[in-house]
Amino acid sequence: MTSRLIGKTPNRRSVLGGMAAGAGALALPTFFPGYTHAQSAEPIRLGFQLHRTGIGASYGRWYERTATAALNVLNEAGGINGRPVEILFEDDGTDPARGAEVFGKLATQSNCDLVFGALFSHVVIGTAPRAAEMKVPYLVCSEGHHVASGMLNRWTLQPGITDVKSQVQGMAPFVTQNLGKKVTMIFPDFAFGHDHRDYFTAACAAQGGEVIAQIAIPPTETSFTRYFPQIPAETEVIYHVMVGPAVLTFVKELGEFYGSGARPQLFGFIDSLEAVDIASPGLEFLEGSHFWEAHPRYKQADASEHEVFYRNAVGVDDNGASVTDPADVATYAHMFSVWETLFVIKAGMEAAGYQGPADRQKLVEAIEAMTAFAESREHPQGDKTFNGKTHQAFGHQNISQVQGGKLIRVHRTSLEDGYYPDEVDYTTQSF
Amino acid sequence: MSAGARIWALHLAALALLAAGGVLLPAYHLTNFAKVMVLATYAMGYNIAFGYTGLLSLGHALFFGAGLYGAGMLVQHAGAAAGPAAIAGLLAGGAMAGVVGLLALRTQGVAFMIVTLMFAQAGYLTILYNTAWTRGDEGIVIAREARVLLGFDLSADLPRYFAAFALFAAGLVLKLWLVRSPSGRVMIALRENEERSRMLGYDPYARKLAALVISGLYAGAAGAAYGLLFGYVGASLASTQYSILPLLWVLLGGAGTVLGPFVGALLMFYLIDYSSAVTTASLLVVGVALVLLVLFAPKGILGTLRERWLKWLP
Amino acid sequence: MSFGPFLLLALMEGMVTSAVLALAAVGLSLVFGIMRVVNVAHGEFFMLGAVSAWFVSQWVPGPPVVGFAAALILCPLFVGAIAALADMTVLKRLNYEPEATIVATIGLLYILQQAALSLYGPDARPVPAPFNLRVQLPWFGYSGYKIAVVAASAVVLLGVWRLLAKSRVGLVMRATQYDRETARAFGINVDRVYAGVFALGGGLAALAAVLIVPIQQAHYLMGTDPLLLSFIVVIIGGLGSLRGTVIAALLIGLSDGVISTFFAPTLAKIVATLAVALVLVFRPQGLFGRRAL
Amino acid sequence: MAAVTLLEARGLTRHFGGLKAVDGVDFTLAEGEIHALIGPNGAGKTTFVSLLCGRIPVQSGSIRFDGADITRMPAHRRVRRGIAYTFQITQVFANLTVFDNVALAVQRRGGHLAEETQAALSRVGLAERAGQIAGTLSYGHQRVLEIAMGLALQPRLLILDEPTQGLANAEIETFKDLVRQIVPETTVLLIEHNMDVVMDLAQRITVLNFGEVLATGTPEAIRANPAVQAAYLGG
Repeated sequence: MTSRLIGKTPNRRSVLGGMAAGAGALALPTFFPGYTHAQSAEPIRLGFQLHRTGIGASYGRWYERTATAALNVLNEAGGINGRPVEILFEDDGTDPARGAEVFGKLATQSNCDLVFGALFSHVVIGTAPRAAEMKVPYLVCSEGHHVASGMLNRWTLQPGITDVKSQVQGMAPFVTQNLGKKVTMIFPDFAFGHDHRDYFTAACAAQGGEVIAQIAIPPTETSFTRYFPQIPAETEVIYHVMVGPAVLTFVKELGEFYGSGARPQLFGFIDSLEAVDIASPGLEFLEGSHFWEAHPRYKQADASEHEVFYRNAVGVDDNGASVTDPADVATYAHMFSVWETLFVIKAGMEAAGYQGPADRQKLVEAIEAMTAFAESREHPQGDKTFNGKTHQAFGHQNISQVQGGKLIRVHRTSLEDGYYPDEVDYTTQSF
Repeated sequence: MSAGARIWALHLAALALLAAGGVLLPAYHLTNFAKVMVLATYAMGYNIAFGYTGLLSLGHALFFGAGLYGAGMLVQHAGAAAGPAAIAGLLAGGAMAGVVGLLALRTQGVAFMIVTLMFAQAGYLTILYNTAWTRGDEGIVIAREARVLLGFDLSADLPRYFAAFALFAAGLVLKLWLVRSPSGRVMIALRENEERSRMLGYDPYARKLAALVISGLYAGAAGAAYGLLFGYVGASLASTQYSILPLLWVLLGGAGTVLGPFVGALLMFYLIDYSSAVTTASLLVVGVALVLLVLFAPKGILGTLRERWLKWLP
Repeated sequence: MSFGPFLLLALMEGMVTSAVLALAAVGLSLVFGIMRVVNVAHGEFFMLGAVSAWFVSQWVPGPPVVGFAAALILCPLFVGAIAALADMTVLKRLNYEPEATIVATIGLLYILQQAALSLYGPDARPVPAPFNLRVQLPWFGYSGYKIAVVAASAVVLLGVWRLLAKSRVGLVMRATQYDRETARAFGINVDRVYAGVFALGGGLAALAAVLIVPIQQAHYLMGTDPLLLSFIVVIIGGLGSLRGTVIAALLIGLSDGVISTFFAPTLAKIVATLAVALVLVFRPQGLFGRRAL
Repeated sequence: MAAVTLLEARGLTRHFGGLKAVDGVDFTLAEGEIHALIGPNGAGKTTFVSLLCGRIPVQSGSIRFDGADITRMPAHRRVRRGIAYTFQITQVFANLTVFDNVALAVQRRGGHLAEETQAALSRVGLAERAGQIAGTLSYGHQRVLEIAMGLALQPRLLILDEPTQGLANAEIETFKDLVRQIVPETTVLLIEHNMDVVMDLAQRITVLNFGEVLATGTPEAIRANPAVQAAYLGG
């Protein structure tokens, strides 16, 4: 579906007529030097590869809301280079083949200047070749290591979210120092899980811990209890990272298995419970356990003003649910990447003096030249460094504990915790 | 005009139109048509097994995947060039079909459906499992440098279109020749009445195996072409969905018609592509369209045309 | 954990898987056996059952057990009605032509998935179990509700068996299965029987889903896996054989439970998948089917 | 009779569960003869010829055809050796043209497709209907088409399973002429209920009853055989 989202952006006619922009917008001419020039008032069109259907639909819905909110903020503050911005959403069915087709559709049929927004790794990897063929920038929000690993290309960048290798590596010090040294990992038996297995096992060893068992759960599994006896008795920490619609079952069954008796510490990636209420029946036993969160779902006591602004703008309440429906829980730990990516696009386009598709290469170079993003309204998750060679951003990670049915942050990693040697230098590659 | 001449004229005209499309189509549709032609080649292979020989397989994704990964792995891990990789993919599809056929063809009907489904599922799980080689569900990107055939850059719009066209045209001509040949008549006879065919002295097992291997060669070639032309090799392309899709395309276009698979694949592609312009509930559009089509053209588009008007259509 | 309890747990889990499989498959087996319709949308009826159970659990006030009881009655009726409607408006008009029904039910699958996505949303949502009982064994704890699911499954299957074998309705169905034209000649309204069988198949899928949803959550894509597994169970068991379906479900569920507990699970799944294929290769009529397919 | 044996079965047996469909049958077929197989319903006639042509596997006993042991040979290879079979229940390719039906038989043995197909059709009087879809033929024409397919194989032995069932009298006469024309190049084994046809055509008759051979002999000998009379009249 191409739903054209103009948000509260003025359309061209209203601007030419010297009118104030649409409802709620500011008096535009004051803020937009050169906006009266019809040519440059042509909107910048951004394509958004949206997981509206398919397995990623839970994420997709919130990615769309976040993008919409960010767009409103962006346009109210004057758009990009004084031009209003549009986002065109197109459903990719969370499918890599359709993803590549949607990319082409957005770039050619809808004349988008660039495409962003994809989360699922297989969609990103399936689409990236198309981006390079068409020479259209592709900014992904997927936290996969595929960008920084050098697998993709010069046109594909991930400036909005830390990659999984860095995230996992950043967890190891806290886990080994605070939860225990003998770790059992439970992960899905395909690439996403294998990344966790490989990166964490290495990082854990580097911190003096040891992964004593690796329990791989087959894809398509909907019941997990039978795997729990494989958890060695001497396990101090269970590291779990499950994805897909069956994750709630996983957590509940783990609870049933251990009951209220003694159990190892639990450390999990919130991916398991994105869009799921921590207070759901059966999840009580998570009390006291720890989760990785890129961005804390529950509003923390020390939340920054930027974080509060972002939360309000997207329409998320203090518990991480929609302000209109408390049962509608956000994919809060990931969706900030859409917001931040949009503002990286703005900064990049303005730095490159972006006029139109002819400047696409300049835009990529401008983003590659970036080195850091300060914590701000544009970057509410926190400050980040950006590695132009690997096209990858590195941010702080959070570890939260379930306390009284809420996730409370107990640790924030340093940026250095997540650094690793470069695996690629995209800037040496041709366009 | 004799029946044969009329048939060849129609199909060559269709090919000529597609060739002209390479020059006339705008960039976006050029890539779409290239993809549709590759997928239609896969579906034509499926049609040889299903539409002509009566083998309702639910495991063709295995053969498509064999071509895709056969070519992709060779490029990725052995640094092979596009030409040898394409040939490897073709052969991998045929070989896989041969192995599966040797076993699965001991069964018929629903059991055959399930056996092929299970083999394909095992293949899919194997791809997911061997992350070190395949990157599992994520899949791998085939480097652009490797996507060059006879000096043509397959990642560029026009060479890609004509590479897909060449594959499709070869597949179409071969198929048209095959189904109108005596061997094709035997395949149809097997579909219609296996016991009667046996009592005319044909070995059903061997004939069906041959049809399945040919079908697998088509699937393998299409899989290899998919990887090389579009640069992505992923497990979702070997999932059950990709076994059901060619069945759907063939049924939509008309089972047992030479052009049907192309018509079906094209229709389905643009149905999905345009439904998003109408509503966010795009699956609904697709679902309703399928139901309406089958209600009003239960033999598929070309199948219904043939039944009503064009009795000579092969 | 020592071997004995480990095996016990594997067997208990296998029993639950078997119960779920048998329930999901029995409706398919009926439709498949009597109407010879390959209903690709069967999994979506299952999904609709689970999703509608969530709605019922939201609407019905009081303790979860009340909502659950209401769902047990309302959801199968609702889904059965949808199935009957689909049969009368589409499948009947296709004259149950095998190929046309495959396309039509694929279309139905898309329609139902989109309806669930639009009305219910993309999230997996839990439905509270009617009771929360954790059975503590000396070695590990286990969900009391799961044990109840096994029992309920047995009751439902027994009911279906009685319906088919002992009642007049069952006799009419079997007559129709045996020979549609002869049944018509004997004054049986075949159209009504077919609509009824299709509704019954859909209703049983929904009933299975209501029982299962407290341990699995409702999700709009949850129908795909049960569809494939159900097909396998039905074919392995032998077409139209209720006994075969149940035994095949037990066989597959228990072996899956045990194999994936003791061996590298994904590898085990691959091997088990191939094994199922080979069983059919060498016994294509299924384990309990009498006639060749 | 200058009997060169074309086919010889020894102790041929096939049981279905408790039913002894064919039970230790010895049987010889002389080259060039028209041989009828008769017997009450359920006597095992169709099962017996199915064993001969390989549609049903033999349990015990042996079959020699043209000097070679074909007991374990699959059906399609027996056809290639020259055993053709026409089905009791008409089995033409209903969705193919009449021409294609016969062409399938001609092309298998590598004959000249168009000419020989037309020739076979002319022989049974279907030449004008070559382009018609076989399923739209009348029942009688479909039976004749089935025989044409058998003929087009140019078999050494043609097995006809109740060929005149459902045919009108005039059609039966044509059929009888046809059979007379093809011997002695082709040997004919005929299962038939119509005694007029049997007595008119057959040079020898074998009577099966309860899976066993009751009698074998010339039509006159069979007519006079008291055991046969008892089986038919008393049974």
